Amino acid sequence: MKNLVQLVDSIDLDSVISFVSNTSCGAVSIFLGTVRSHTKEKAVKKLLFEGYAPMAIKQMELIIAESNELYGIEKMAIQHVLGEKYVGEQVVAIAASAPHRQNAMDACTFAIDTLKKRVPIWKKEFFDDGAIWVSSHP
Amino acid sequence: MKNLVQLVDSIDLDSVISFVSNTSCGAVSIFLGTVRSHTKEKAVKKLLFEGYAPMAIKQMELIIAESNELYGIEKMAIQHVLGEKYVGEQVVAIAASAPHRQNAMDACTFAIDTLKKRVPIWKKEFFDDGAIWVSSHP
Amino acid sequence: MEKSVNSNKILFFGITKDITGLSELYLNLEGKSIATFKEELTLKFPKLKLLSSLNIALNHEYVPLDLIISLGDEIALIPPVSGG
Amino acid sequence: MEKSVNSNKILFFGITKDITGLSELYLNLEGKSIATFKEELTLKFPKLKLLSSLNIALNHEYVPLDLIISLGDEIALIPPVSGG
Repeated sequence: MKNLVQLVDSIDLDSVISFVSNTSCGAVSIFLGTVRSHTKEKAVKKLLFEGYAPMAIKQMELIIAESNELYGIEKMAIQHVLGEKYVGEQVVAIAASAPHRQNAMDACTFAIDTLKKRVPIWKKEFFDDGAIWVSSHP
Repeated sequence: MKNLVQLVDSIDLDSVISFVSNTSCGAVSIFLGTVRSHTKEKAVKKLLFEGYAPMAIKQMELIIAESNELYGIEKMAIQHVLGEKYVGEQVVAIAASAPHRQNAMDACTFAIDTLKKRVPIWKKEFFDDGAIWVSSHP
Repeated sequence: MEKSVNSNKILFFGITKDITGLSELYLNLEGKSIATFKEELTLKFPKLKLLSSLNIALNHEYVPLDLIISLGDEIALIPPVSGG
Repeated sequence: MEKSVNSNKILFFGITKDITGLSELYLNLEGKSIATFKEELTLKFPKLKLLSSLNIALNHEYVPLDLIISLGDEIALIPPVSGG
């Protein structure tokens, strides 16, 4: 199985979808994460994504291998941004293709759930009155 | 809730994604259906999609209303093609946005599953040696 | 029967078009139930019985078989759908 | 200790960078377990205890706490991740 794993400045959704599209597959499932304007009713100014790049790439490759083992997908692509992102901007894109749609959709769900648990990327939220590292702040 | 429901000659995925994207939502889930090259190991030449347009639109609007009731999504868009389509071409695109990803993904799964059961659109598959109406042929 | 306000428009889709050779038909179905219409149509075109299912839509909606048809209602034959 | 082949590179990310004031550190950790390294580091920077979790990665992988560090291994502090 071929895969595409990238840390990027900006999400290129077309390239993610093109990569997984395949004439042997009738189904492509895509997940797209964007910057929300509010966190718990506080207005977000911007986000900063920091990553441990080589480990993040390795963990994303592992997620694709596991997705394939669990759901028998044809191809998967994961792109995640690093750096500053503003409200409405795309921060992560995951696409999976499979001959049957349920596999593609389950794989996509598994991949984003696992990415959020395991891939060493950290998000700092900036508000008018300060900033916090999400999930990490004591 | 606003929605977008269209029967089209060609899928315009960008417009589908733009429609549902929203700064109050962190998650967009997308399903994309394409023409497979083979059905049960028989090579497919092309597909023809026929629809009962006003009823198809009504049923797709109903699917969006039900998706919202079940999963509390923010916006949903459904585009389906009518007419002739060749191997690799896109035939259906569904996108849902929600503040939380599980809702967006569940809504997207529900929508494509229900579309395939209920929306009056029929697919004729053309092979080298003939053609059949999918699911309908006695 | 010609198209008129005194009739019901009946639409045929997918394989039902091939079986009946019709894409549109105008009949006065006033007072008949969906079930009766379906029965009469199947008598005329027995091959419709071969379909794994055949729904009848009324005014763009799936309706129960005991519903009574009114003049002006649009009827459509809905063989197994296969969109997506 | 300066960067050298006789040391281990230790990387700090996210909030652990703020807590320790460090982004990189070179120490000789040869023969120590991950658990011991974590304990000693927490003694030096007690605020690390406030994190809901703190994983230590070795050569880009999550590893068990009893693993023994070899010279040249790259160590990284992984506070709760929040990508996606």
